[in-house]
Amino acid sequence: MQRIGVFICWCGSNIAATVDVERVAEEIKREPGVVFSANYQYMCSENGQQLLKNAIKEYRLTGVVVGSCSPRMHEATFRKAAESAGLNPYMVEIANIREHCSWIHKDREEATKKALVLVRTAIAKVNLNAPLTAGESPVTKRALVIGGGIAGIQAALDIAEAGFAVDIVEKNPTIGGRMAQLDKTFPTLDCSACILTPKMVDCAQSDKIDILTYSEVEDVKGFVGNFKVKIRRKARYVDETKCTGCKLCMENCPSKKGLNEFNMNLNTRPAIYIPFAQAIPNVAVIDPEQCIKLKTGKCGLCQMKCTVGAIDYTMQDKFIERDYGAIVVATGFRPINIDHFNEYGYSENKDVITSLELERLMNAAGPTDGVLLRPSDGKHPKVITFVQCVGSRDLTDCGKPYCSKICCMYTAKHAMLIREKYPDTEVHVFYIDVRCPGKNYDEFYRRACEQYGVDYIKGMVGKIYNENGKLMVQGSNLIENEQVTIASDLVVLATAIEPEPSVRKIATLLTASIDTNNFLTEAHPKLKPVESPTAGVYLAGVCQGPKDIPETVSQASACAAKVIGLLAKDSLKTNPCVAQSDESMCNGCSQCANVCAYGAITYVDKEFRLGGGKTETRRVAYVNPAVCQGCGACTVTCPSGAMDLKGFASKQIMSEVEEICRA
Amino acid sequence: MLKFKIDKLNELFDTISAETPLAMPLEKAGEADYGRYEKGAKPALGVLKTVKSPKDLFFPQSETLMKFKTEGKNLAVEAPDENVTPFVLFGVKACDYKAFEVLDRVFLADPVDTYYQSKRNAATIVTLACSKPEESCFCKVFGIDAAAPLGDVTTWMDETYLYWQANTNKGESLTEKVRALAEEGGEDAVAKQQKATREIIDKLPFSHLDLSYFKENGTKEIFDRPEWKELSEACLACGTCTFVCPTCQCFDIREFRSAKNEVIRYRCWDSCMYSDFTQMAGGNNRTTQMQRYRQRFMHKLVYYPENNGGLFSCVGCGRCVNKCPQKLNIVKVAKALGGKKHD
Amino acid sequence: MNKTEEQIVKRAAELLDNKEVDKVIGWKKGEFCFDPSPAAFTSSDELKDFVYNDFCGANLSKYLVNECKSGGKIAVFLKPCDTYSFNELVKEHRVNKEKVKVIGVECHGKLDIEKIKSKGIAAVTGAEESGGKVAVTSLYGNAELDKNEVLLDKCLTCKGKKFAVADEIIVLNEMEETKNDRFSGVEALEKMSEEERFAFWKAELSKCIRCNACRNVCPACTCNKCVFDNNASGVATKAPADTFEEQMFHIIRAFHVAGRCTDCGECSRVCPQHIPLHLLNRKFIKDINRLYGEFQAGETDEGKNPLIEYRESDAEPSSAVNGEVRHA
Amino acid sequence: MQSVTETKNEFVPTIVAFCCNWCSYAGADLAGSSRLSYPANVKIIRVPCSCRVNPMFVLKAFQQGADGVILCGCHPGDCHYVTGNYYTRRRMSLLFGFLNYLGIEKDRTRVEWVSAAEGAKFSAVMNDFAKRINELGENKRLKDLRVKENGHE
Repeated sequence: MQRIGVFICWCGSNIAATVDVERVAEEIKREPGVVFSANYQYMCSENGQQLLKNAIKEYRLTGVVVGSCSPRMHEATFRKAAESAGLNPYMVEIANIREHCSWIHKDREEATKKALVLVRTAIAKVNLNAPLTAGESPVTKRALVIGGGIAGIQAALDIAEAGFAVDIVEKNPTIGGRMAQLDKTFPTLDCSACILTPKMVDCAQSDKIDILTYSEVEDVKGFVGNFKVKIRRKARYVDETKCTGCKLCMENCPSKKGLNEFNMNLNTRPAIYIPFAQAIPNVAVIDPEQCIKLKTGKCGLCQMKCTVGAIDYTMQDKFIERDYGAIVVATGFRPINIDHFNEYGYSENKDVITSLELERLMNAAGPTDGVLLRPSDGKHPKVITFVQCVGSRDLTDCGKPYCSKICCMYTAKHAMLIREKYPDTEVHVFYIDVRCPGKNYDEFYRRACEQYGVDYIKGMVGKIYNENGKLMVQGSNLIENEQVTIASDLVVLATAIEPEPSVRKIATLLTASIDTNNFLTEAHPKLKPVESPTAGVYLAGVCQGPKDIPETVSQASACAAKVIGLLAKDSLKTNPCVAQSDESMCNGCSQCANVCAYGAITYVDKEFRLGGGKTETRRVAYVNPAVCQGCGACTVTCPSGAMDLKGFASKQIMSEVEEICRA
Repeated sequence: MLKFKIDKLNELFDTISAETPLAMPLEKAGEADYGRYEKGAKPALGVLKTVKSPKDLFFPQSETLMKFKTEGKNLAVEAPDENVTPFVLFGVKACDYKAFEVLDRVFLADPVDTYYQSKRNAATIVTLACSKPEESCFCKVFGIDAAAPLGDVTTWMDETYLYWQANTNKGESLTEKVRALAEEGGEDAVAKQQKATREIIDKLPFSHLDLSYFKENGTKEIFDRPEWKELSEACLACGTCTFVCPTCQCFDIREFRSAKNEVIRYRCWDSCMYSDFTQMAGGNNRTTQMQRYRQRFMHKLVYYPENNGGLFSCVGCGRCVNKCPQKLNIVKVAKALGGKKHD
Repeated sequence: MNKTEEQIVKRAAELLDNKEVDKVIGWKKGEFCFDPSPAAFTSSDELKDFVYNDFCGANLSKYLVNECKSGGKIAVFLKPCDTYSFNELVKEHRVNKEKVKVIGVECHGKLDIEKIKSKGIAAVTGAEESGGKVAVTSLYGNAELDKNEVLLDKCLTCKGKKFAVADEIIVLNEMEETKNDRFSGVEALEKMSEEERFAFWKAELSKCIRCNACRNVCPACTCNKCVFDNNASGVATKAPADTFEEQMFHIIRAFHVAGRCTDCGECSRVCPQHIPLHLLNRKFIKDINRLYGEFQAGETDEGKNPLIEYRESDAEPSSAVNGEVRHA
Repeated sequence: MQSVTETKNEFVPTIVAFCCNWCSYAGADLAGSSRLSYPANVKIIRVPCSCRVNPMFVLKAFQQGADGVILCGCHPGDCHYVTGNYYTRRRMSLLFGFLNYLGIEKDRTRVEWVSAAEGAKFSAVMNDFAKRINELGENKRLKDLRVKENGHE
């Protein structure tokens, strides 16, 4: 029988206010197997941990139950403390008497009784615990960054800086991402390209960074320290190693109708193109949808013009497989589709544009060479109206329930820049709230209002319609308590942003959890904000939640620090709570291998001794403990019960069930 | 001799059960088994063989032996009440009645199994003679007269009457309680039925099975016969034969936690066909189904008679013959081993 | 001796004499015509006891699990429905198909001696089928019964006369397909109220004596050690000590064979209490068909069963339990 | 005697909730940290993934006197172990349908997907489930009668 010590934490008043911790500790003393029981204000404090360590030694405890907060919070803490006192860390079980008890029940008697049941249940489990030892697995000292925007670039640079190899996989033909499309950045108004392109160049020049553009992650196998990733290198039809970026091909391409994605489809580009001047790599790519040669077989002009013979129309997608120790997801965002927001008339009126489109219209490298001209007739707009929260903070099914966070600031930026460059322009902004927390952010917004005379109207826009060539923006002014209609030349919609949709597939491949808005979930919102719940997978940028450039860069660097910390290790401790097959009972039926998502189960022929000197060779399952993630799917598939999960064994769970039902 | 009109039987059962619990063959979901008679129950007296034998009444398939109660870290043992209310067991056939003798020699021998004894003492057994034996019956082989079973009371039944003959004091006192419902007479009808039954029994295919081989040969000779392998080949290792058998008496002791502070220790029928039968800490002395199969028949035909003055621990009820999923049975074993005499 | 039996014995003798196989698994005659037992034959001399008649209902495929452990090649006679079990055993690596020669044998539905006796005929000495009638002889007189009334339950809902696998077949008389709706029994229960269903199963399951015949005969139950026999499993039971234990045993057993049960009907055939156990397995089969598409276990000897597969669009448990139909 | 009748009248069901570690257990934690209450008779057992829940655990719970059993896991598609809850979904769809086929009230068992972010949903689900079990009353059909009434003080 185990010698069990029970420690009931007050958690200050968090537990003690509702649960009679002293009574719990006292009653638990009577449980068979319990040789020590105590209560303490903060078990997680140094003194609390010391109490636990001392008791383990003094009472020769073989099992420990801590009645405290969620095991997701401090299980590791108490396991570590136990280990330092010489007890196997897996002999510690947590009874969650805070989140699952004191915080949700008001009645002290009721909560105390429940706490007793929860502690007894943990005792029932720990009675059947067995010491577990973590195995070790090696770490591949290379990182993968998925997404080549500013988040990916920063993470890659930091990881490379520490001396580790890192690959950037970018689905577009160039790295740079959304930031490359921006004109100026708030709140300093420095030129986006000017601060981004040097980093892009650094990436290209680093001997530690391998940039795989026009590539996508196809498959991920393995686990922390040992990922095996299959990458699709999409056919570019241009040999990257040969192309010099001279653009002769672009000039000679007869197909010029392809929409220019980089310019938010505001103008067109040739079928063979380099997305923008500072693209990295500065290599052309053929759009197979537009290329006459690829579609009809007739043309081949670019191949004729190319002086280095880089064009290859027969190129096929290629697959490469690489090993990584860590993966950073930095897949970024896109503006949501607003075609279905009928009230804004985005699809009917060319002069109703999104903010990202405005960025391109104001950018010197954009379709209008930086002169603000409206798309419909190329005239300079005199009255510009901005509409905030288009699809953000929207509880209808049309939009997104969250705040996109960056719109207030970039709208202030746009308004300011327009007023500065074209002082004769009238600028109105319809807003719900203006949210500008952040260093120098509120100051920036106030400058827009106070110095630049931007007209901020608190109210929502109900309707935008075209009347005699003017865009009539009809909205309410909640401060004046009146309906207003502003005849505008250009309307800019601060469109909500959403995670780049390809993140869904990536999340599935990585087994990283994703929330209902497709943002990747962090392991803990406060304490592990850059880690995914899947070990070895880190999150940077908007794929995790809306954020601006400074935040993105901070998060990317934080990711890099985590990755560096991981890659600096030669080996990792593996989770010992893995499946194990009792070979004497295994039938070798293969059902378990069929449900294993990790390919952790293989079969071996094994000889068994029967009675009377006879032997029998049987096919039995073998679980690779380094590959098994411990989900337990196999244990239920196994009819004989040969497959069990260490740490969550069937008998342990059933004894918990019994204890709960019989309390 | 008394007789009860068939249409008065329910009245008879109601009268008995009003005073004493009454167990008898009842129909339940299409099958007949012994059960407690209650008003409205469906007696299955016409059924020749209940699926399980009435041994269930004295040696239930599962039975609480004691309870352990814990109070904090202390343990207390609680024995069950051994005072069993007197009850009447009705409708027992000759073979099943004979089986009680086989069981008594095991459970009532020193040390006495008090759980069994208390129930045995509490019972007044009313037997019912067979009138339509079937091909799987071979009670005659064991000297049993299916037309004249023993018991505290013996009964016979035909289309019109149930005939009633008390044999013991217990039987007499039961008779007194029901006499009001009865008429006198019936000797002739019973004699006529007995004659017919005995004639049929004589013609039954297994009635002349010769078991002398098992008496005339040494244990080792029988044990080592090569035929055991072939005989047991099709055995599924299920426990059907042992659980329907009126004389099988093996049990296992198990425990069940019935409350946070209470454990029930109970016994339940075990089967020598099961792979964990007589499992010991050091393993099992019988590792193959052949060995287990042999054990069952060696016990019935050799070991038990050796220890009980030649009494076979088989009463020829034929339940195993009917119920074995693969149609293996003691008759086939006896013929295969004691072979020549049947050719 | 019937023609088919003659042909089977002839083929078995050839295989043994030519040393093509070391062992033949078939049926051996008993004391009557209606009590043949499964048996192994290793020489053609032994084949004099071979029988193949209307009472050879037993599915022989499970015996191969043990037989395959020893060396040598085995020939086995399987009726059409038995061949599905064979495939399932091969799929789960319980039988090595390289070692086995499957000989499909014709079947026109097998008879149930207990049903014959339940017609009030005691002391049966013989029974012979011809032209849809069964002539029964007994010590109390003779009788003629309708074949359909005394067929084994499993034959009443025959899956069909197709051999899912066979290296060769012996079919002398064309096998007629039986028209039946094998889910009608399940449907009838589904139509009842919860209370009625509970009462039905309570009455049926309370007859259970835990003899394990259903489990031990089941070709899908081939575990080296069953959870119910394993004292370390936490659910081991040996007796129906409480009504719950009958429920537990049958629920878990049905769940363990769900997706693997070929509906061979052996469980119901061997139950000494005639509990309609096939109605348990068939509920799973019916629900699998309804929710995940038609599936016949043992149709082939490879592939995954529906419980080790999934579709992202699978029905939610709440709607599945409420009878949602969703598949393919 | 008085107290016995009183406890009988005031039926407090025993409810076992199996929660996967990554989503639903975290969802329960969030319900706790958000102070979203649900009845105290709901007791949670942490399992790594809903696919760890063996039908035997469910039956064990009923045997020992549970009145309702609920399984919670990550939303389909969001399983921490990629596919675990897809298997759970099939297994439990079939198992719970089967239990109902045996006459067990279908509302005694439930599967719910609760993410780590859905503390409010967790609390709502548990409140609703507890209410439904209260309405159904004591589990009498799938219970080991040897198991003593625990009094539910």
